[in-house]
Amino acid sequence: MANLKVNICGVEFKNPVIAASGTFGFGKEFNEIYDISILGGISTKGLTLEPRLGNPTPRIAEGCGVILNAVGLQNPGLEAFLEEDLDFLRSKKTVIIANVAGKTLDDYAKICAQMDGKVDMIELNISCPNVRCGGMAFGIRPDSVKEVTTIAKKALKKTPLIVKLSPNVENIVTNALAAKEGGADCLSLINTLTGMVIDIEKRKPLLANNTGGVSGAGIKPIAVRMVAEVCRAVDIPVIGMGGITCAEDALEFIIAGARAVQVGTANFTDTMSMPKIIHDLNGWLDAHSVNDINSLCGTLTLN
Amino acid sequence: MANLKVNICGVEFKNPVIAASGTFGFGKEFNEIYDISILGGISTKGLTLEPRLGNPTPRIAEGCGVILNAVGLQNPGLEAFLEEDLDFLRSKKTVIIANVAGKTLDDYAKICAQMDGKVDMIELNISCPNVRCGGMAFGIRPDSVKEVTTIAKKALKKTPLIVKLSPNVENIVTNALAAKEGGADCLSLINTLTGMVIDIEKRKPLLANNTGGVSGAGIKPIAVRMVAEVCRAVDIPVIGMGGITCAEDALEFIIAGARAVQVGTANFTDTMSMPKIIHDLNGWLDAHSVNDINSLCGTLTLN
Amino acid sequence: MKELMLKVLENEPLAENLYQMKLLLPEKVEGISCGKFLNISVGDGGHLLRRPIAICAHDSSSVTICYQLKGAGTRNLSLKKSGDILSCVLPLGNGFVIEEQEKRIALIGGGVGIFPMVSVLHDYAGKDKKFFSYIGFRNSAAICMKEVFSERSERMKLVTDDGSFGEKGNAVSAFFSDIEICKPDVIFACGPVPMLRALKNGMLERGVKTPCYVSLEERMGCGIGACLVCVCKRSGGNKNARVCKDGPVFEIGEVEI
Amino acid sequence: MKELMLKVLENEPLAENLYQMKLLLPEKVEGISCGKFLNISVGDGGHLLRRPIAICAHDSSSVTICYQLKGAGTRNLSLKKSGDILSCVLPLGNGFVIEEQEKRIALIGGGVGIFPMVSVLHDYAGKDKKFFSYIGFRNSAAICMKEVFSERSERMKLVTDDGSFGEKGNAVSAFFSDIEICKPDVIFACGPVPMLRALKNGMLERGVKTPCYVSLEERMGCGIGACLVCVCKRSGGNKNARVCKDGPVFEIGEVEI
Ligand SMILES: Cc1cc2nc3c(=O)[nH]c(=O)nc-3n(C[C@H](O)[C@H](O)[C@H](O)COP(=O)(O)OP(=O)(O)OC[C@H]3O[C@@H](n4cnc5c(N)ncnc54)[C@H](O)[C@@H]3O)c2cc1C
Ligand SMILES: Cc1cc2nc3c(=O)[nH]c(=O)nc-3n(C[C@H](O)[C@H](O)[C@H](O)COP(=O)(O)OP(=O)(O)OC[C@H]3O[C@@H](n4cnc5c(N)ncnc54)[C@H](O)[C@@H]3O)c2cc1C
Ligand SMILES: Cc1cc2nc3c(=O)[nH]c(=O)nc-3n(C[C@H](O)[C@H](O)[C@H](O)COP(=O)(O)O)c2cc1C
Ligand SMILES: Cc1cc2nc3c(=O)[nH]c(=O)nc-3n(C[C@H](O)[C@H](O)[C@H](O)COP(=O)(O)O)c2cc1C
Ligand code: FES
Ligand code: FES
Repeated sequence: MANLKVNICGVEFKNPVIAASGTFGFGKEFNEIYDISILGGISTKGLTLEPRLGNPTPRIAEGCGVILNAVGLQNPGLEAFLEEDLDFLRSKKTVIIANVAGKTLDDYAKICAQMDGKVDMIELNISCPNVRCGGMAFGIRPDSVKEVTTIAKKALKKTPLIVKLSPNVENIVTNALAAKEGGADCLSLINTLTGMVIDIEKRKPLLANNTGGVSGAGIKPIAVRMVAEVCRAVDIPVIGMGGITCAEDALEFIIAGARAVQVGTANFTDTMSMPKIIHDLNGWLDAHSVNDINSLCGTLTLN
Repeated sequence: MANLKVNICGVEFKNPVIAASGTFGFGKEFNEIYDISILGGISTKGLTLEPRLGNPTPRIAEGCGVILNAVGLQNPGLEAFLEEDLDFLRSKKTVIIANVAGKTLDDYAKICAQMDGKVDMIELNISCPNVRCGGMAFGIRPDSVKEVTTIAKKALKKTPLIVKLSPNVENIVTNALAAKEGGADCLSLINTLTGMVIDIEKRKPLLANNTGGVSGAGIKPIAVRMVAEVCRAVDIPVIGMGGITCAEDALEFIIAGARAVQVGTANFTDTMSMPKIIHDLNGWLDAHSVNDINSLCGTLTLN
Repeated sequence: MKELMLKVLENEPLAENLYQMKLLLPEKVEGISCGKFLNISVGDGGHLLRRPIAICAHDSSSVTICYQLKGAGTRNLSLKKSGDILSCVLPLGNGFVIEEQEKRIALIGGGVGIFPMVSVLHDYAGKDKKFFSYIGFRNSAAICMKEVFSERSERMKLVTDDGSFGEKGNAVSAFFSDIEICKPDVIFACGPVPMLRALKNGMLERGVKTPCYVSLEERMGCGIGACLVCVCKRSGGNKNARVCKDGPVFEIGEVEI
Repeated sequence: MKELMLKVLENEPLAENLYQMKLLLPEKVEGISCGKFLNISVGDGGHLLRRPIAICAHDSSSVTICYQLKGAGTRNLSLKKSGDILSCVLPLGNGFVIEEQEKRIALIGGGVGIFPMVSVLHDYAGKDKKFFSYIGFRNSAAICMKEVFSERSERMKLVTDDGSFGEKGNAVSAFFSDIEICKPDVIFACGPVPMLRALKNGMLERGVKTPCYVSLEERMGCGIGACLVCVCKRSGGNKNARVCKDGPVFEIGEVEI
């Protein structure tokens, strides 16, 4: 039994395996399949101040080794989350990360202020269209990454701030540095890549939203590359994700420098994937006589 | 038998299926498997002024639904190509696109000047590190995209110029417009995304080059999205590629607005994939009573 | 609900482009009943999403499904041989329930929508219920399960879109033209959206107030209610329902169709 | 070379982590011979690259390969049952050729490198050649094909890395300690790079001038010579050779190892 515990910004995780935002709801449904208290943590579905209905359906499509989603931030809103879902999550004694989003800087400030101290960490989803920037996401240009991070950080007195980076950029390191300058305590990456699937019979995009976010096993090499780049450039902790399916995938991210990982799409392919990853991480560490998973973090050397 | 002929910048293609640069050499080897004269065209392995040995091995790795390559422009050089390979290609009566690359603007000018009039089209690979820009590829920033295009175009009196766009950018439309302003007659996209696979036993990147270019079926939704975006923004012809495996995939790109497509990685998975795609395109058009493939081009309507 | 490895016992063509697959349950699984579904991994590394398929029949040790060849996933399923193993999540969804006082049940099924209806017939066999079945197929080549319906129903009407077998028409029109004979206490329906819409509109027009439950389809992510991918709109429009968890069976007035 | 759909005739465990698969050729295929390889699709939508595997034996209607379980691709292959169909490109590469005047042939094989040596034994059976085989395995559990070597060789030395069977040692040291008895006209070798390097250095040190051919491995893209993925350096360093097309068999002095 190797040590799987990791500590990020003073928050202790049982193990480095965290459910990725949007694929795990608020944990209730997966808890009908296995006891979710075994997880390192859970990042909630993206929360906004007000309830949202999200996009029209179809909201999901498939490629080879990837999926596309355009759920569009359907969520019950901050208040309903605090009243109806938080207690259940708390009872599970796993790290609770509230994934939050907004349309305006003010939205981000407000939701952070209201969340402060109520969850273990806040994860800023900055891939949403920024109304002020003509619909371009907050997470694309370094200046707006820094701005939204600064605003969020100011609103948080107690809860550490994770900024989740978008991969649809020229240079993710620039944005990582911008988030750090804005006061991010931690970074998580990658969010989804933008893609489209066309229904050739209808000559229309298959997703009602036209485009969707590409995730799943196929994006892993892109995600690993970005995590490795960011980990070499910043000294704040990084949570890695993108296409993780098995313990070996998780180890690629950890070796690249991630303190912990999130698992998203794999929860669909295999509802038991996170328990298996935790189990197999343990097995791998034992088989390789590694006592502590933290000792692998950032051990990547380049050729 | 529907019409599969397409005309791009005055060059007539038997059909819109072109072998993608770097996956098909100069055609000789695939011609041992099938008669390559059935192809719409062939984009050669990237050519440089001088011969190049490329990167150390391993040069290839695999992900789910994708591959990564880091061949690094191994090629016999312009002269050897003209002397040893061009005649064979010419004898095949398929459109010959010379994919060319360089380290400096001057390289691009020279190779274009020497190629002018000798092949049917020139495809500018601008994903190579630009020595003047501190190693960042020519194809990343709009200003350098425009600059290298202008230089190449100036050197070409007879042969139409295709500029091949990199997907590792914030906004591919900006670069498409920059290439057009620089004088591109046609655009092709997408080149590979940058990725990394880590060998967790060795704690090193698996590719000797550390990073590699991600291609194959898994990137198709990203490629289709970018092609659709570019086709809506520019009025010069576009050649689409990225993950095409079957006729239906090719049709997604054509409906999105591409006049023709290139097929790369699928040649590895299935050496017969291009003949099959051509055959099945025909079958699909007939089954759908479409007389001319050109009538499908750009018929995408958004939801 | 559970994720289990099920062994293929049989996988045979049933009609044109249609297969029937019987799967062995390796252990007792609670809660399997009519109208619920399985979420099946097609067992190909390139397909990350499971395929939702209705339960057509079940006993204590097996589940039977019937599926139409549509795309790559169902084609993959059709290649499975007996002995092959498929990862399935089951049972999912709420299913059809007949209340004690409901004695006369109208079953309306179109295309692959007939299979959940078959599961109702199986589950309530010998339970003092009278079934009136209205089933529609594209054409004669698509017809299947005819015997199950005719044997277990008080009355059955089989129609085809092109009239190549039985009357020309669809299951809904067959039902409405028979409604005075059928006089249902409850209506169950499954089929393409236009069919369900015709049912809803027809009931409104005719002022039919009989409780009516329909089974919906949506593309799914998780299949268990966590990802909010598979929603439909609750009537009124201010709330969504999840087809995989709150459905797939909804009271026809409860959701927008 | 051709891309063909080959039917699996047999696929059985051969030793620890090692399988033997016999594939049916649907038609006559020209040019199959020892030292060449197949490029096999592992038949899983997620794996885009084929796996190169040496020809171990062949006749007019079948090809036999032996493969070690290494990663997901070979694991997938090991799950194939007889009757399954695999897409293969074959025959690929140049192969081993024994010249008329070469009568005494040393075969040096380590690990899965023994299989191309087996194919040499098969191809030149009854052809007035004398084989001297030096084969090395990790340990006793990995041993296979021992009988083929002992029956068809003038002399065989089997060694293991850990001494759990036969002498402790590697195939190259076994060869050098036997070289005065063997006195080869030509040497064929296949195995891990360190083994081939030891062979090259040992020959240089000992001044052995016997023609020596080695079979190399490289990760491949196309497998047919078009993509320049699988190169090794020609000695001198100013040119590359393609393992899939110019090789996999090279004269030992011709390439950097
Ligand atoms: C609750 C439920 C029960 C179903 N029961 C049956 C049944 O008993 N028999 C049957 O033949 N079909 C049934 N379907 C439809 C079946 O799920 C699809 O036909 C199947 O997923 C198509 O997969 P494919 O890979 O062949 O097609 P593709 O079009 O290649 O599938 C691509 C993606 O779209 C999804 N998809 C495509 N069509 C549908 C659809 N109509 N509904 C939901 N997702 C879809 C697939 O699951 C997959 O994720 C049911 C659907 C639902 C939601
Ligand atoms: C010409 C040639 C002949 C070979 N003959 C045999 C044989 O007879 N028996 C046998 O057991 N093995 C043989 N190999 C090695 C065999 O190709 C690899 O073990 C196999 O590809 C591993 O695939 P995998 O999916 O299990 O492993 P993974 O490591 O998951 O494979 C990932 C990728 O790397 C490639 N790869 C991994 N290891 C090697 C390797 N050693 N050589 C080339 N590519 C590799 C795979 O083909 C695949 O593209 C041969 C290799 C070559 C080049
Ligand atoms: C259905 C779905 C919904 C998602 N919703 C959110 C979200 O609300 N907020 C967010 O930050 N990321 C969201 N994501 C992105 C994931 O958290 C994750 O960054 C991405 O899917 C890559 O990881 P994966 O490949 O393991 O899925 C969503 C992903 C999926 C598939
Ligand atoms: C092995 C390999 C070598 C490549 N070499 C080149 C090259 O020399 N020049 C170039 O412009 N693109 C090169 N590419 C990129 C392809 O031409 C194509 O843009 C990319 O692979 C996406 O298409 P695909 O998914 O069909 O492979 C190469 C791709 C591969 C896989
Ligand atoms: S598919 Fe995830 S909520 Fe229904
Ligand atoms: S694998 Fe393509 S040249 Fe050898």
